[in-house]
This record gives sequence, structure tokens and C-alpha cells, in this order.
Amino acid sequence: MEKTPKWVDVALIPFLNLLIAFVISGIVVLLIGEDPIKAIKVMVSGALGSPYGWGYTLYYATNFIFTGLAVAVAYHASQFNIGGEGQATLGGLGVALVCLALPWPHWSVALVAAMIGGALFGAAWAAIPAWLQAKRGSHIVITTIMFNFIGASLLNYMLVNVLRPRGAMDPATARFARETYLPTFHDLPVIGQFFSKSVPANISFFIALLACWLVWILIWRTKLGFEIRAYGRSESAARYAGISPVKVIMVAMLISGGLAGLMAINNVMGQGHRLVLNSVEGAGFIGIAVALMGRNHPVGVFLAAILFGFLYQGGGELALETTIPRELITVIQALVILFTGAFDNMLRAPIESFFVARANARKEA
Amino acid sequence: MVDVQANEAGRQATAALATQAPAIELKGISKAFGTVQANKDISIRVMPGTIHGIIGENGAGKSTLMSILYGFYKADAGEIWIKGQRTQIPDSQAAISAGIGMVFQHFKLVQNFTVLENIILGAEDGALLRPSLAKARKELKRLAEEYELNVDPDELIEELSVGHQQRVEILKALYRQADILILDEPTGVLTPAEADHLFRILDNLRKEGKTIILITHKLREIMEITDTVSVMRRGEMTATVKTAETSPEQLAELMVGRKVLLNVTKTPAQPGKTVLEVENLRVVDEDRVERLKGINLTIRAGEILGIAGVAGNGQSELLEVLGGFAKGTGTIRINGEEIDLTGKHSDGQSRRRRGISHVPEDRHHLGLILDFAAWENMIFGYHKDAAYQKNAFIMDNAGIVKHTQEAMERFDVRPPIPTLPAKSFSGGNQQKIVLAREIERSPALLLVGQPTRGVDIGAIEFIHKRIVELRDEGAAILLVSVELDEIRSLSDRIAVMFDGQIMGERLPEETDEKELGLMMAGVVN
Amino acid sequence: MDFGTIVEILDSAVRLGTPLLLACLAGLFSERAGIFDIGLEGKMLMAAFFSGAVAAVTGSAWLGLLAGVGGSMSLAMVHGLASITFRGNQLISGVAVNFLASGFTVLIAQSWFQQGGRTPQLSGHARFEPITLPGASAVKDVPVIGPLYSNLISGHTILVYVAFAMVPLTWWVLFRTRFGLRLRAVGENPESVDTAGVSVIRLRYTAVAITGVLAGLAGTYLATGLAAGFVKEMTAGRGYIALAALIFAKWRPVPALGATMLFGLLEAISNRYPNIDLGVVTLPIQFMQAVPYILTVVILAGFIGKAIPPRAGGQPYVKER
Amino acid sequence: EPALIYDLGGKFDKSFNEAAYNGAKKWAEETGGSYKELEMQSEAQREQALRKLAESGANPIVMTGFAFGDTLNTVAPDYPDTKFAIIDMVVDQPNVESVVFTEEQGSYLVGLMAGMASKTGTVGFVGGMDIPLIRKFACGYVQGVKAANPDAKVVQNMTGTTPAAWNDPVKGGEIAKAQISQGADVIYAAAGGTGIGVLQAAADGGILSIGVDSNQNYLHPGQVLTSMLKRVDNAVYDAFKEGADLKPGIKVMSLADDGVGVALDDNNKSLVTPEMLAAVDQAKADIIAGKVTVHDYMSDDSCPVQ
Ligand SMILES: Nc1ncnc2c1ncn2[C@@H]1O[C@H](COP(=O)(O)OP(=O)(O)OP(=O)(O)O)[C@@H](O)[C@H]1O
Ligand SMILES: Nc1ncnc2c1ncn2[C@@H]1O[C@H](COP(=O)(O)OP(=O)(O)OP(=O)(O)O)[C@@H](O)[C@H]1O
Ligand SMILES: [Mg+2]
Ligand SMILES: [Mg+2]
Repeated sequence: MEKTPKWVDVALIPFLNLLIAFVISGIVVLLIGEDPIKAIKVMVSGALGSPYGWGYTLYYATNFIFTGLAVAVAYHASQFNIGGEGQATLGGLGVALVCLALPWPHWSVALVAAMIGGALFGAAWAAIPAWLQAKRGSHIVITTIMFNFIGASLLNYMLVNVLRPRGAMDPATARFARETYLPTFHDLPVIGQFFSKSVPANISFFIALLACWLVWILIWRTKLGFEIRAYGRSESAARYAGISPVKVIMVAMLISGGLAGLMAINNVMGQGHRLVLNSVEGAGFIGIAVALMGRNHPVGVFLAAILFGFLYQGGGELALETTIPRELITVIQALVILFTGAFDNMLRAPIESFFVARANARKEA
Repeated sequence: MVDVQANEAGRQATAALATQAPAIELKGISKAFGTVQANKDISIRVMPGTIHGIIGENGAGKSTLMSILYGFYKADAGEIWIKGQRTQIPDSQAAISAGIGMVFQHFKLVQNFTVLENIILGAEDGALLRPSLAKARKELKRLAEEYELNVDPDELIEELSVGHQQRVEILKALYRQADILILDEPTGVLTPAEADHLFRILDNLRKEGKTIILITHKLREIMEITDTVSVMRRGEMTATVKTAETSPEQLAELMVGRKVLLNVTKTPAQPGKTVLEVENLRVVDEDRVERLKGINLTIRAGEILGIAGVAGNGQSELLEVLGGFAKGTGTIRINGEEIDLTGKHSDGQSRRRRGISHVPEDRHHLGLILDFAAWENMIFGYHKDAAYQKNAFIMDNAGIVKHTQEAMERFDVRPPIPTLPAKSFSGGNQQKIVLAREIERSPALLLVGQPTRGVDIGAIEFIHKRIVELRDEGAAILLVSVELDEIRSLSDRIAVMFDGQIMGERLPEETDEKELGLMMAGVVN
Repeated sequence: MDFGTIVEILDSAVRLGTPLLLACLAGLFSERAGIFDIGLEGKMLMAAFFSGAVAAVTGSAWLGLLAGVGGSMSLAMVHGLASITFRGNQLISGVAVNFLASGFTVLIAQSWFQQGGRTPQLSGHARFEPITLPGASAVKDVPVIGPLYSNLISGHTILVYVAFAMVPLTWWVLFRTRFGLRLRAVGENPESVDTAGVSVIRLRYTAVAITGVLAGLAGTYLATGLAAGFVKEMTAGRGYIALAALIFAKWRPVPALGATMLFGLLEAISNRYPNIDLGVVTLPIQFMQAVPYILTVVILAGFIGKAIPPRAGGQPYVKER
Repeated sequence: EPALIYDLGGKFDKSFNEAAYNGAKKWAEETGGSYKELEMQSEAQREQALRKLAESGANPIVMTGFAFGDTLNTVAPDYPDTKFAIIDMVVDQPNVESVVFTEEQGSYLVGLMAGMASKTGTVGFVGGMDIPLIRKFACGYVQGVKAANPDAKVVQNMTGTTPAAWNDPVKGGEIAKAQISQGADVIYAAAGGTGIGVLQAAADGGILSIGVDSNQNYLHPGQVLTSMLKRVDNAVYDAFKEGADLKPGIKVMSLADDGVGVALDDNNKSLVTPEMLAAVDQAKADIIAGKVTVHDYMSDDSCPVQ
């Protein structure tokens, strides 16, 4: 059956799906009486046309790399983790607690501690659904959805009743000390000149790149990754080979939750400098679209994250420059998920049968 | 709609013509799944009131052909004639209206419905259930009396034994007034007693004038009950003969395309020290049914112990518990050392470290990961071996690919391309990959289940040869197969399993098919 | 807490439980047919918007209802297309449907009404008015029965009564009709239905369509019964709570009523008593809000009876590999 | 070009943010100028919203809501040449104007009217997010009610603890229904968009309600007793008008400056009796003259009356 070339699977089909998603989004824009061409122009110039735009595009992309990797790692173990939102929320809590706990001498020390805090909290939030799936067979999709809501309530409680400084009105933590602020692109040598002072993109971006590389190593180069992929492709065969399903599910989900939690070094420590409600802003869900588009490969995830960073930033500019609401991004996101995920067979089936027919024809000849 | 009416008319017409027109005639049926040509230009005629057998190797296309007749698959080309009428069968509804009923190899029952609910599903009268249920209850009683088909109409399917579930399937067809009944490998899952009962039922049905198509692998069954028999090979219909005018030998030849020399050339065994000792081994499955009821056996180095038995009598569980992916109680010793049966070390990798290799019965679900490349499949289960690691963290993928390439050449895997996914190899070549992986490490004990299922004849000989070679190198081998001939020709000793127990042991030269068959049926020991 | 307050809280629970009940029954039809639906939230939101918008424009709650059902139905068909025709991943499709609704409603609302993603405030016939049942005012002053009848039972909008009537109706359809038998069978083992000569595809589409209608009623009730118009994200997670209730009820209609009313009650209580003082501990409002989700996880974990979903649930029906 | 950022309740909350919008609209209509505006989608966007407008060269930038306080405090120094105005919060930066209102005074006046209009002697208060600012509304209101009727009971509820509480009309309606069942026959909603649900439930339940921030009397003519006007529109209008010359520092808008007040128009004419009018005028004069002081909850985080 394997007669379709690889490029079709990794490039052609995703591209066509994306194209359909964009065309439909364009039609929606037309429907609401706006000009799609102008919308694209605004998005491109808003997201790529200035150091400010670039800075925000990369900032958002950083978030999406983390959440996209989170979804991808779990996916390789055949676990559909839609709890990235909750795990990133808890990661934020972990990072904030670390940043507020001690008078950190330097950002680098604080960063290491915050990474541990964020990853631990994120992993902890994935651990319970993972354990329930592994041991009790509770459907992980449902439990992770539930944990998103429970996580939101927990954060709400922590911010309102525990972490809110005395006398403050909004449910947010105190500002972190200056020493914990991560260097932004503006502060970095060489590339600093291309970015203005106000951009939030910070060195977390490089940690995200590192995470991509590590995930690649993990999945395709280590024993653990081998076991994760084996279990993900065939549970029965994995059991035959003595691979423990409990171990694979737990480990993959802990790594997944940890990656989602790590996102907080970008948005909480690197940008907000304090923890506010809903600091994740849906990045956990966008991770699903990013992983789907990126075919669960770190390189694909990286590219898809950049694309979504662009959409997110460009969409924000749209809201400012035109009367198209920011929600257009949500629609595009939904369509990308729909076409690259749920409607995948729509194009795949005819394309594959085309190649099968071609292969059969060759055989005859 | 038109078809159905034409068909009604056809039914009456044939009633008048009676014996003339065949009940079923297929002309030039072809069907491909992707690049697999499952049926190639198949034609067949089945006369009314007869039992027509179809035999053929695994994957020969028998099930596919019947699924087409039943409207479950759509043929790419060809015609279907029912009782002398050209009939379109686009879906199962049309097949049912044409009087065809089918009992699939895998039953199509709703587990948590009652028997009655399953019977009426799709054949209800009117929108409300109550009248349909009442009618079906009456009808069921009548059918039960007429054909010895007793089942409790209010029992849930999941509470029924396999044999009873099969009866429900037959009742389903009869309730829909089928006069053509297709049974796909009906005895594979039955105990001998259940199989006998089934044949009595089939005989009754034939006497009532029903037409039956029986798919089976068992030549004995063909000879016993069918009137005519068709043989399929690699998607093609090779012959149709009257049962009375043929012999098992001839059928076997027709099946595989040449004279079958099932006897493997091997020297007498030179058994060495005891490798495997199993004492009072018990396994209870998820549904708390005891599948192994106290197995005792030993295998010595350099000998092959063959396990014969009807599928479902505990052979699979025996392999699973020895292979480390089912839990059990009792004692298992390898070279005198006891191994962990329930605890932390009762998994496949620990077993492999103890020198137990395992070629599983179902290579698609257990032995291979079809989406993985050949090289990944080649180390699967042994992936933690030091030889495959570059350092403490990273695996030596390039080295593994190279090693795989060599192994593929040694085992004549075609094509010898390590990066190809397993699913793109043919069944025989897939099996060779599994064998290469499990044999290459010179295990102390090799567990092999159904080593040649769905494998072509050339590969069968190759596989048999490697197994014998391994024995001669001093490995102990436990062979499980439903093919009695394979057991008889490969084994140095034969143990027969029935109902989770070993019925007894025989030496191959001191027994015959008949005795083994009786033991498999639980009759003698 | 006096009797009047209890009746008042129960009354509030009925109002707040009704959209959950409708959505839960919606999910029941789909999931019983083997199509997992985590897109209830999106369908409700879509219905809330279209019912609010059309009611605002036409001034008729009934036209709003029609539009709401239409909106929900369109998403139901997207889900059906993905899960039945294209044999895609039903969970991914559900996620997409939720996002689609979330973005689309605001986009269209902004374009139509320029009110920041709201519809205009509904009044008069654009809303479903409470119905006073016969004799409600007459018995008002009879102790116990009076408040129960006139406050709790009487005085809801038509959609509330429809929702409650749907419970026995759903039960009857599911367990007493041919359609119900086939629907349950297709969710357990679609091959059994297919080989019995019944179209799996048609059955599943029908189920998904019923889901669309019921989720449409749920959303319509939110915008034109409970509130007076659409505001963005007005479902606020109710679709997920309905899903939780469905699992809690183990995919059965009568327990679904119990589960949704329980969750409605929790919401009613937390509206009234943000922090519940139990002496030893004070339950903060955030805990009360999380209770439905926590309960669902506990149920899923199988510590209180096991919730076994329909066996074929979540898998597309593929005949040929 | 000036700019305006709305808080999470959104531009058309018919209340606080809409008042700001009306101010901007008035400025645009009068001067023919144009301005930029932005609505927030989530907490985390505040900083980007501010920066975006500052980068785009907008000046001054006005934002509605205390929640911008912390963010503005960090962003303002990065744009020393841009003027910012924040409503409802004091931010101590050299380029920021902080506009605060004496909501307790306006709430006192509507409380007075509520106390006089109530027949049951029980009135209600529905707050939005539970923060000191909203307690300030509540405290002023209670003082007014008690001034009219010392025996009156005030049922108080807050909608929530997060910004979502500004935009939850369904919950507002449920709370109002609960208050009605507790005997309240006048309910004051100081809850942004949530108030729409409160006013709706009050109208449905046949009782009176009091709107907030904008004039909400028109929402249910003849059923909204009055609205506590908080002239956010004037604050925005003034800031836009001053433009780049905006004066940094704290600007208090009190009853005396017409910064707060009660709404009287055709819609509530029939509800407001001459005695009420007289009492309100008297109280207004007394407060301006300093004869009556309305306690400010935020001065000591407590309220002398309940
Ligand atoms: N649904 C399917 N999709 C793709 N290939 C299939 C499908 N069903 C069968 N095949 C392939 O078609 C060929 C014929 O299969 P079929 O099941 O008809 O064989 P069979 O003779 O019934 O074998 P067995 O004795 O194992 O039952 C096999 O190679 C099989 O792998
Ligand atoms: N081409 C093949 N290569 C390898 N194994 C095969 C092949 N064809 C069949 N088999 C094996 O034989 C079994 C029967 O295959 P087939 O495709 O006919 O499936 P089936 O008739 O639906 O199921 P089964 O016979 O397993 O009950 C499968 O379990 C499969 O492992
Ligand atoms: Mg078969
Ligand atoms: Mg088969």
C-alpha cells in the first residue's frame, strides 16, 4: 500500500489543507464585508513588517513551540493531550512561585529554577490524567479537558486568595524582581540591533529551539523514544516486546505536561513578569493545531509555530488597523485543525488512490 | 428497488424450475484492495440443496469473495446470478432480500444486546420494538425445534459461549428466511463437540433444501460434509470438483499449486539437558475464565515439542505466559532457574534476557509494528541491547540499519531494504523478518506460534529449515500450530492441548492423524 | 435556610440545568451512535448566536429558535462529515468545531451589529417568556405545594418544559423503537448493523442531526430564554459540563436528568453562596465551580462505578482497510 | 492621534466602557478627528495593547479600568514622550494622568432614591468583581439607603472574583432573581456588562433597578429607577481634547465637578417623585457643601454600615 511518496505526506497534503483553510477564511472575511487582500497585507506588515512585529511573532511562536511539542510527544505515545492549556497554566504557577520565592541574584539562576518549577507543575498536572489512563483506562481526552477547567479554577483561587498582594485589586501576583527578567532580543548581542526595546521575544525562544532538538533526539534516537513510538503505533506489539504501557503513558505524558509547563518561562517570566489570569491565552489549544500541521515532528512543529505566531500577531494588528475582529485568528485556527486533522482523508484518500493507480499501472507496464 | 422485485420474480421462477438453475453463479469477479489483488476473475456455480466447500490458504481471497456475494464489499468487476437471475448486490440489504445469509468468521453481534435484539436488528416489523420482539420469540422457538438451534432468547450475547454465539448468527440468517447460507471458517473457534453439532445442523439445513457455502481450512471437514468443493489460490479459483471424486492429497496440491511434500527432512533429535520446565501453570484471563488449567511440560535442548490442538484451547495463552505478556501462576524454570511469573520481571524484555525468544502467532498485531521500518522491527524487543547503543543516551541507528541489511540478506527477505516499512513486505517476508530477529540471537528457548500462517510454500520450507537448524544448534523449541501436518513433520514430540490442559504426549512416528484428532477433541488421552 | 429559599435555589437550578440537560441529551444521541462529540460547546454557542441574532432582527423568538437550530445543525454536519464521511478523528473534529464557533460567532456578530460581538438586547416576543401554568397563582399561598408548584414548576419558558419532556422521550426512542435499537447497535458494533443491511452512514448522520437539533435548543435557551441576547463566549464551558454529565450519567437519559440538575444545582448554590463555610473548611467558589469536572474525573477513574462508553465510540467505521 | 483601550467588559457593555466610548465619540464628532481604539481579549494582552498603541504613535492613550495599573506602571517609562490617562486607578508616573471618581457620592444619591422607592424596605446591590472599588460603590449606596430609611435592609452580592464578573449577564440575572426572592424591590447593579442581566431580571420580575456608569434608564423604560452616572465619557473627552498637552497627575472627578450624578430623563420621569427629587437635590447640595460626608470604603477598607 505504501506507494505514495513521502513528500506527498509531509509537504503536499499539509500544504493543500492549509490552503483550503486560508481560502475559506478569506471567504469568511468577504462574508463580513471586508477585503481579504487588504487583511493579508495588514497581517503581513503587522507581523513581519517591523522589528516590533517580528518581536511579537517570535514571542508567540515560542509559546506555540512548547505547546506544539507537548501535543506531539504525547501523540507519539498515541495519547491525545488536549490538556496543554491547563498544564501551561499550572506551569505559570510554578514559574511564578519560583520567581517570587527567593531574591534571585541573576536571571540565569532564576531561569534554571523557573524551568524546573514550570516543568514540574506542568508535568504534575498531566500526571493524574496519565495515571488514570494507564491504570484505570479513563479516556485521557476527557480527563485532560476536565483538568483544564480544574486548573483554571485552581489558578483563580491562588491568584484571588493567596498570591494577590495586599491592597491590589486585580487577581495577579506581585511583579517579579527585576533580576528575574529574561534578556529580550533587544538585549542580546548582534541580533539586538534588529529588535526594538519593547519586543517581548526573549531567550526562551532559544530554549524552545533546544527543546525541539531534544525532543527530536528523544523520539528518534533514544531507547525511550523507541518505546514511546512503538507503543504509539501498536499497543499489542509493544506489550509483546515487554514495553510497559504504564511506563510509556506516564513518561510521555509527564514530558508532554512538562513541555507545556515550560512555556511559562516565556509568557510569565519573559514577558508578563507577573502571573495574571489566563496568561496562557489559548496557546495550549493552538498547540494542537501546530502539532497537527507539523505532523508531530519537531521541525514541522517549529515551522507551524512560526506560522501561528505570525497569524496571532498579524491578527492582533488586524483588530487595530481594520474592523475585522481578532477572532478571525480563532476561525483560521479552527479551520487549520479541521482540515489538517479531521478532514485529512478528504484529500488524502483521492491523492493516495491516484498514486496507487499509478503504481498499478506501472506494474502492468 | 427494481432489483429486489426482479429478484422476487426470479425466486418464484426458480421454484418452478427447481434443480435446473444454480442457486448461485458468480462470473468473473475481481476485487483489489489497493495494490493487493484479492480476487482475480473468479467464476463459480453452486447448485441448490448442496453444501459447497471452499478451501484455500490464508489470504487466498475466500472471505473477500463471500463478502462480495453478501454485499459487504463491492466487486471491481464481475456478475452475480442468483437462482438464474442476474442480481445487483450493492449492499447487504440486497443480499438479504436475495435470500442470502452469512455467518462471518468474526461474528457481527452486539455484545450487550440480548439474543432476541440481535435477531431482529435490521429485520424489525414496524417502528416499534414490542411486536417485533414477540414475533421473533415465537419464530425463534420454531427454528430451535426444527434445527436443534437452542439458545435462550433473553441472554446477553456477551454471556454466551462462542458456539452459542455462532448459533445466534445462523438463527439471524434463518430468521431473515435465507435459503443460501454462507459460513466462513465456522469451526476454527469451536470445540470438537460444538463442531459436530454444527455439522448436524448443516446437514438438517441441506435436507430442508437450503444451499450452503462452507469455507474451511480443514480438508477433513470438506471430505466429511460437502458435496462439491472449490479451491482458491492467490486470488484465483483453481478448480471445482465433486467431493466424492477427489482426495485430500489432490486438494492440497490444488491449494498450493504443486505436490505437497510436507515432510521436513531432518535428522533425529539429540536432546541434551532440560531447558524448560513448566509445572502446574495456570492462567486466568480478564473475564476471569481459567484458560490454562495446570500445564506440566519439559523441553530439552535440541528438541522440538509441538503443541497440537484446536484453536482456542489455551495454546495462545501458553505462548503468552511463557513469552511474558500474560500473568500466570505456577512454576517455570529455564535451565534450572525459576522465572518471575507475575512480578516486575514478568515482561517480554526480561524473558528475552533469559534467553527466551518468541515468534508470536499473530505477526500483524504482536510480532511487527507495521508502520515501523524493517530495521526498527529487527530490534524491536531487543532495543535495549548494548550492541544497539552508541552511548548511554543515543541509539546506534546507522549500525542497526547495517545489521538489519545483513540479516535480511541471510534470511532472504525480499526486497532487502531496511528502511522500508514492514507493511510493504508480503506476509512471508514479514514472517522472515520476525524469525530473523528471534532466531539470530541463538536463544536457549524459542517459542513459535503458527510460523507459516499465510506464508507461501517457498517461504514455508525456508522457515521450517531454519527452525530445524536452530534445534540442531541446541535450542529448545516450543512449536504451536493449528496445522497438524506441520506439527507432525517438525516436532520431535507432540503434546495435544484441549481445554487448557495437556491431553497427552506422543512421538510423531508412533501416532497418526486419527489418534491426535481424537485427543484434540478431548476424547482419549 | 427557609423553605422559600430552597425552592428559589431549586428553581434557579432548573433554569441553569436546562441548557445542560438539552446539551447532554444531544451528546447522548451522538455518542450512543458511536460518534464522540466534544463539540457540544461550539454547537451551543453557534445556536445561541444565531437564535439571538435572528430574534433580535425579526423580533420573534420562534424564528430565533429556527435559526439557532440551523446554526447548531451546520456544525453538527461538519462534525458528521469529518467523522462519518471522511473517517477523521472525532476528537480533533470536536476541538475544531468549538474553535470555529468561538471565532465565527464573534466575527459575524461584530459584522452584523457592531456591538463588540454581542447581539442587541432582546425584549418582548424576541425572547421566550415564562409560562404560568394553570392554577399557579391560585395555589400560590397553599403551604409547601403552593411555592413548589407556582415557583418551581410553573413559570419557566417553553424550552424548559421541552427539555424535561425530552428525557422520557429519549428513553422511549432509545429503548422502545426500531430506530433506537439500531442507533444503540451502531454505537456498539457498526458491523452488526451493516451486515444486517442497514446503512451505518445514514444512521450516524441521523444521530448527529438529532444532536444538532438538541444542542441548538440548548443554545437557543441560553440566548433567548435564560439571558436576553447573545454575548461572546456565553456558553462559558456549559458544553463541557454537559459532556461531563453525560459520562456521569453513563450515557443514559434518566440519569442524565439527574446529573445535569445536580450540576445546575451546584451552579445555583455557588451563585448564591460564593464561599460555603462548613465549619472546618470553607469551600471557596472556585472549588464549587470545579466540582462538576472533579466529579467527572472521579467517575472516569472508576472509583464510583465504571462508565463504559459505547464500544464503537470514537472510531470511524471503515469497511476496507 | 489619541487612542482608547477598553477593559475586558468590552466597548458595548452599555455601562463603564460604553461611557468611555461615548466620550471618544463625542470628541470625534465635535472635532472631526479620528482616534484608535482597542478591545482587550485577555488579561495577558494588556501590555501588548499598550505597547502597540504607543509604538503606533498614538498620543494620548486613555485606558479604562484599574486593571491596567500595574502594566501601565511598567510600560509608561518606556515611552516618555507619550501621555497616558488611566481611569479608576492611580499610577505614579511623570507621563500619566490618573482619573478617579467619587463613586461613593453618586452611589449615595441613588441609594437615597432606592430607599425612598422601596416598598418592602429591602433593596439589593449586585457588584461585579469583588474588589475594593466595587465595595466603595456598595458602601456609598448603603449609606444613601439608610439615610432615606434607617431600617432598610440591603442585600449585597458580588458576581465573582475575576474580570469575567464584568461580563456575565446570565449570572447577574440569577443573582437578581435571588435578591427578588429575598424581598428586594430595587436593585442597584454596579457590574459592567453583568448589570444588563440584572436590569433584565428586575424588569422581568416587575421591580425597579438602578443602572451604573452610563445612563441605562432607556434599557427598560419605566422600570429603571435611575442610573448612577460616572462621567467616564467626560474624562475621556477631556483627555482627548487636551491631547499631547495632557496634564499628568491625579484628577478627581467628584459630585461637585459633575463627575458623578444621577440620571433623570423621560424614561424614568414617572418613577421619580417630587419628594425624591427634592431629597436628591438637598443631599447633593449638602455633600458639595461638606455638610454630609459619604464614607469612602477605600480610605480605610471598611464600611461603617451594612
Ligand atoms: N479489507 C481489506 N483491506 C485490504 N486488504 C484486504 C482486506 N481484506 C482482505 N485483504 C487482503 O486480501 C487478501 C485476501 O484476503 P481474504 O481475507 O479474502 O483471504 P482468506 O482466503 O479469507 O484468508 P483466511 O484463510 O486467512 O481467512 C489478503 O491478502 C488480505 O490481506
Ligand atoms: N498477506 C499476509 N501476510 C501476513 N499475514 C497474513 C496475510 N494475510 C493474512 N495474514 C494473517 O492471517 C490472518 C488472516 O488474515 P485475513 O486478512 O484473512 O484476516 P481475517 O480473515 O479478517 O482475519 P483472521 O483470519 O485473522 O481471523 C491475519 O490475522 C493475518 O495475521
Ligand atoms: Mg477468511
Ligand atoms: Mg481471513
